[in-house]
Amino acid sequence: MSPAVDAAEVRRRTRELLAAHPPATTGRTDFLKARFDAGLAWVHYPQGLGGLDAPRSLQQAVDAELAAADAPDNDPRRIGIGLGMAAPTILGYGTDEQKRRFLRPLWVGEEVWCQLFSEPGAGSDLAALATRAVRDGDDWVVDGQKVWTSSAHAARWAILIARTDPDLPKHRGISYFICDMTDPGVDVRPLRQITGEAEFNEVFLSGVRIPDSHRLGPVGEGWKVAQTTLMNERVSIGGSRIPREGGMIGPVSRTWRERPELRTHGTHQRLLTLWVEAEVARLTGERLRQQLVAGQPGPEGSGMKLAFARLNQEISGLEVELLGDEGLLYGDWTMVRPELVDFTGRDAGYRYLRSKGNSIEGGTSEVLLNIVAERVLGLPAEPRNDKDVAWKDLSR
Amino acid sequence: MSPAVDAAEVRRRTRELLAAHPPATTGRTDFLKARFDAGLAWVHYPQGLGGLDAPRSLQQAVDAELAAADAPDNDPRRIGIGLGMAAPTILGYGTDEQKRRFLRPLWVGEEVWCQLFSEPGAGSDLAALATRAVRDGDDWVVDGQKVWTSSAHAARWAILIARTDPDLPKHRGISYFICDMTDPGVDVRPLRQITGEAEFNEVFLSGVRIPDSHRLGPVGEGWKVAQTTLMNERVSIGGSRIPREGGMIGPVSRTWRERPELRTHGTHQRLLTLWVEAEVARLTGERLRQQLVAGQPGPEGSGMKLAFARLNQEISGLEVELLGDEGLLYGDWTMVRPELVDFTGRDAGYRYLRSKGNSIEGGTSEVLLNIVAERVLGLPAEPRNDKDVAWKDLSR
Amino acid sequence: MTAPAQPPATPDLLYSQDEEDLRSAVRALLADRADAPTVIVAAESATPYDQGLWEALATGIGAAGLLVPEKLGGQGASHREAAVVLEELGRTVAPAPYLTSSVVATETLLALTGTGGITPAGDSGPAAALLAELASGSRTAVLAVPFATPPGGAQAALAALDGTVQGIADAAVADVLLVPTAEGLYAVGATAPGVAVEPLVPLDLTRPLAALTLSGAAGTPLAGPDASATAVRRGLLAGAGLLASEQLGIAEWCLAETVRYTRERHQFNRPVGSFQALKHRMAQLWLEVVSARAAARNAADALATGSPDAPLAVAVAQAYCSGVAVHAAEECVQLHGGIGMTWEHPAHLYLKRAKADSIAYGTAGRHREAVAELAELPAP
Amino acid sequence: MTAPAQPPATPDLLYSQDEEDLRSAVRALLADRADAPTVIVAAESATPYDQGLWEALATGIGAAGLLVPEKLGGQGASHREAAVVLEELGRTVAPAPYLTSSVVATETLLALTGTGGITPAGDSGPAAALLAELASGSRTAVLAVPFATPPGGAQAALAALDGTVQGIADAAVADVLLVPTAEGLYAVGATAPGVAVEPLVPLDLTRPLAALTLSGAAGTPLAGPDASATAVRRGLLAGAGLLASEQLGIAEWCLAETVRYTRERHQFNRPVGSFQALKHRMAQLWLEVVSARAAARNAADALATGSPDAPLAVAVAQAYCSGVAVHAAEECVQLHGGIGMTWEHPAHLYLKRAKADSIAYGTAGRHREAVAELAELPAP
Repeated sequence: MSPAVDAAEVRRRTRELLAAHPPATTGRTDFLKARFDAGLAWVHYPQGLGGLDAPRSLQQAVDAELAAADAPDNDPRRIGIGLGMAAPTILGYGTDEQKRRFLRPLWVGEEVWCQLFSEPGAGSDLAALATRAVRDGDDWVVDGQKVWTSSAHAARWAILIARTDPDLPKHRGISYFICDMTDPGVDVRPLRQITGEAEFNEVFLSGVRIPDSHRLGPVGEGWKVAQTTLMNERVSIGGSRIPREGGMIGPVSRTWRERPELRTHGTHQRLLTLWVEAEVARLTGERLRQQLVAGQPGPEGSGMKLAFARLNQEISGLEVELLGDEGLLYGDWTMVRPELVDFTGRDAGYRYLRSKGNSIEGGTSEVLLNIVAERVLGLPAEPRNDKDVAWKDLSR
Repeated sequence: MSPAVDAAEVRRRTRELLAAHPPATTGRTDFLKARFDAGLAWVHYPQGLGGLDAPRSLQQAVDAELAAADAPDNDPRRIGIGLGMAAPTILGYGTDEQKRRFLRPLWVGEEVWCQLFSEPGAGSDLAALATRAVRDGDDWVVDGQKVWTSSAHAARWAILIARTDPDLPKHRGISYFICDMTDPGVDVRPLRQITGEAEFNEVFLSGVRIPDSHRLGPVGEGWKVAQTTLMNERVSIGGSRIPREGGMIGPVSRTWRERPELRTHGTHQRLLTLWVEAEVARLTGERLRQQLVAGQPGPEGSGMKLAFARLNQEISGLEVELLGDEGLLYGDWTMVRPELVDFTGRDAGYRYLRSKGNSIEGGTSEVLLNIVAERVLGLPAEPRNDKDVAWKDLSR
Repeated sequence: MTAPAQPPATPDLLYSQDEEDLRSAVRALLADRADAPTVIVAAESATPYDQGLWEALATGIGAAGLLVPEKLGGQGASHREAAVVLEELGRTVAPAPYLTSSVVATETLLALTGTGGITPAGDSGPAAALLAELASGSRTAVLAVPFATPPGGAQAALAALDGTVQGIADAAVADVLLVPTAEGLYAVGATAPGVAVEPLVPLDLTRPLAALTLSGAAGTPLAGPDASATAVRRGLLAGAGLLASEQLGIAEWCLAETVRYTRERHQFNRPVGSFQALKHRMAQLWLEVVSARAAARNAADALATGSPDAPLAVAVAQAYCSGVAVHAAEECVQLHGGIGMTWEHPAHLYLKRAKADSIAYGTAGRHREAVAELAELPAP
Repeated sequence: MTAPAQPPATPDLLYSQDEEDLRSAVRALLADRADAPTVIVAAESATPYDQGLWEALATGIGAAGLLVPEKLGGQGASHREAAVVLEELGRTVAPAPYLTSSVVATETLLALTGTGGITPAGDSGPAAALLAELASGSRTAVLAVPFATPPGGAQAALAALDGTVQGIADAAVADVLLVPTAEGLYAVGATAPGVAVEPLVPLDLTRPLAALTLSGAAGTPLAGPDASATAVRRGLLAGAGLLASEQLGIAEWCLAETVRYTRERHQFNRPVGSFQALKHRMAQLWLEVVSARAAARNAADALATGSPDAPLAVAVAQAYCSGVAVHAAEECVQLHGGIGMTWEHPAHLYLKRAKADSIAYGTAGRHREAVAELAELPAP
């Protein structure tokens, strides 16, 4: 047991790190590695794995000191899947060896991660996935097709769920693996979207060999392990704070103010309604944040994604219409693979098209409404016939 | 077989009727009886039962001749359930004796009919009804509770469905009866609604005796018989023609024109949207009517009730808001039992409250959407667990 | 005109422990004295108000004086606490002149005292004296303007203490009428000579309306024309802002009752609440209720802290919460099926209250017009 | 101002046997030459238009001349038949300059012939000559106004044959541009000196837009300023009215495809189309499509019969059908889940077409403004 770490202590350690490795004269990666080794990467992680076993809330003090000293960060947007999904799962289910091997290069950004969960036939019903992993000596041999994989072409590793026993009901025959994206059986192909961009990929897996030592959690318990991954995804979507007019309502409000010639009473009424709804959604998110800070997490998080998906779609739809002749144009259809995606970036047409994905990606709005109805309101589940049937006998 | 009857022939017979029984000097009921006996009540009914076995379309010629001669009609709004629901069912399933006994006084209006179908526990799931009919010698003894019965206090007879075998699945243990509303076991109580009025009744049945000769159709086939009744109800709802601004949009449009001081841009935009939707609904109804006339009935009828329910509710809601201070007032909450109901009658507050029933009565909008989805679009039914279970074992 | 004003400070959108304690006390009282059958029967009676309930709420719990500083005889609390009382009153649609007397009339008078900083008369004039009576719950007062008046729309309807004002909420039970005229604001006793209060037939049976007719009536002058206009505007702004909390309460009850009913009601051998289309509608309603809570709390907090953001916070809350309460009540009726259309079921009381509230202190449309101005999104 | 004008006669809202035959011919042609993969690939190519398809449609089937009387070289049919062609083009989002050339440009020219009754030039002037070429399908023309222009909003953008007009639909494939100027209407050859047609990047890949720049170009005068304005207005009214049929076709395809997909797609061991929330949404969409058909047929019939009700019928159809097509396309994408977001699935083509169509010839909001005037429901 380490002595209790408080804010003063983390500040002291941060200053110690800065003194030993002055950012101005230390290489970026070297600094990040030193930060990790000093336990200041994520202070709530265990000692030796980038943390100090300290309360999560102390991270703010570290980040503030480092920002003030102009220290480099690990570019969290570029390695979001590693930080937000792979790391908590490795921490929760990994062996000591796995934690030591993977967490440091993940956090430093030397190794990018991607996620191989969704399949063409398993979207909302993720547990119905068909990618097979068959045991062969000390390895598993994986065959199947995954889809909606962002960063797949840049990734060194993937978190992967695959079916290891088709004779069991669907939730019980899944195992969870760490997949080497450099394996010759991995074929990554860009998946072009309605925006013209290829933000995601399809990943074809043919005879990919994964050593059993890269399995996370017990055989057949992959679904339970994946819940940890997905819960962390939800949290990261719901928690961020936005200023007034911070989201999709910003560009259209600016257009309204700057372009009086576009205004009509019809668009005015719609803009005002949406402005009010966006402001209320902002306040709802702020209230959720205050609840979290006060240690009273509410179920509102499930609703925020629903609200923002609908608002993004309606607001951008209005914006295209408001622009009239200009709304009929589009910036560029050239297929590119963007490094980062900004929903409010580019032009109104892009915002309109891209926002259509907001109600599909990361859980469709239909599934989220089911979750709210059952888990928050306590409404009864629908009769189901897929829970006790062997996976191989399900209709598809 | 009678010789083919054509338009000229029915006109001739109508003029014959008018000559023999001049409306100016003939009592109303006497004239109606004579019209029935001349086969001019409903020409598509059989001879001897008020008709001529003629095509339904010839009725128009009769009605036009009679209207031109200022002949009395049978006040169809007052006896709508008899004409629209009881009569087609008696015609379809009644014995010769039943047809002879009931159809003439029904059509003439000497005997008013009501309908005893819905129950507190069986609304959308009408087939789950719990009112029992137990055989006792030549009679059936009926106990139970019915609800949403209009005209019950004025009715001489009722069409009634009741459970005759609780051990069969719900659709198979129902029989259909003609119930004497003067039976001492029948207790009619007004059911007050949110408008303050009591348009409908609750009917309590305690040991009501019905002779087996008043059963319509075979024992256990009451559900099938009831389909005839209900199909005729649906048709009567969907078929009527309305002029531009003929429905709920009329009063609010007039208010808009006459009261400029109430206008705002917000209410203007909503009014225009609803006016367009009302006009399109009118055209949709007109198109349906043209299809029926052309002998190509479309499935649009199922949709018209949905459309009008929603429009009536939204339009009257806008109207109350538009009126502002006046919208906060209500005409009169006194409980009355209205003879006839006019959805667009009385004040805006009444229209707002009464229209809430439009999406519940005669099939909820939820059930109608299911019907459209399955019967029109061919979408698959939900998994069901109530079709092969004995009625007594269903949850309630 | 390129960026909107950001709120000056982060509002506190949670409920404090004191606020939760106050809620418990009010809820227990209302459960005891204003259950649904009681309210339904009272609604049609000649006296919908329960005097005992009012005394327990206003005086016993001290809710009438929440907005009033202690030195003026009140509880020295704020709009945040009054909003909690209104949530609970909304949940029961209990008839009580709380919004009208303890919020609108009280806030109007507060604007005329030293606290309000408008008149030099300070804490010892007639406004302060009346305020103390309102705060104690011993008397009630209502502002004599039509209930539909938005905060920005209060032109003095009368030139002097002579003429008729239509549609005043709770006027029938008020001891005092605060009458804005072109000459200023007057306090007029309800039973004084030349004062006639004529009940009207309201859409919302749980909040009676009346017309006030003055002919040769005398009143106590409280403020001149300018101070009167400012005070009335402040009273209506507080009323509109806290009405959002009443609307939240209405919506909460409607959702909770609909969830309860659809879980219990079986059709087709299933609880009707297990049908997905209904589940999705209730989930969407839940999201609206959650959002309405944030909007209503924001308005109450802005009023409580005297934030310059208060007019926008109130306009946003009213523009949003009006529709949520109506939507919740309409879904409550629809998803109850036939039973929701009957007089004996309380759903209709909530529908009528929600619909009337959507007009009270300005429709959502009027408040969106205020948003247009305050957020610099001008009309064409 | 107490009652609205009733339509002068009952419109024929059905399809005749001839119209159904025409539909079958067009549908067979499009199934053959404009299936989804073909359209997707063509959309991004330099030449989205298939010349062979156009010849088969315009000349082979004779669709280009439907609006043109036989004596002027056309089929002597009407807007009712052209509407059927547009329904089918909407169902396939096939790129073809039918709406722009065979409806809008053609109707504009018709207004200048004896049939249109505007100019005394009658049936032998340059307008009639061009009309015959358009009717035969041998040439195409487009009206050089921005695609978003509503029927009532066409101010001549140019003072004379000099300057730039943005956002002209199908200009890149037109042989002739009909250019309204303050001096009147001119026919300008697309390849004439001083004429530059610059392609733009359109939201809707299946209907290219271009900017026209004239500098010292020459054109054939067709009409003076007044006749030009009337003819342009008539051309745009026909365009807006028949666009409703294209929107109906879009919505029909989106609904049918969504029903098909959700019947086949299984999740949770059930077809996803068996989930009630989805069923209700598709049923509601069906009701919108059925209603859009009535509105679109009414507009086409009013244009065909020259009814005085035509401006209102067109405004109602556009105010309604624009939203239906967008709603149907949006639901199509959503209910397809991820696959609906991909470039390889055709849903996006319908979404883009529907969204662009909702702006073309005036937004629904602009058409509601027309309804306000025509139905005597004035703004505040």
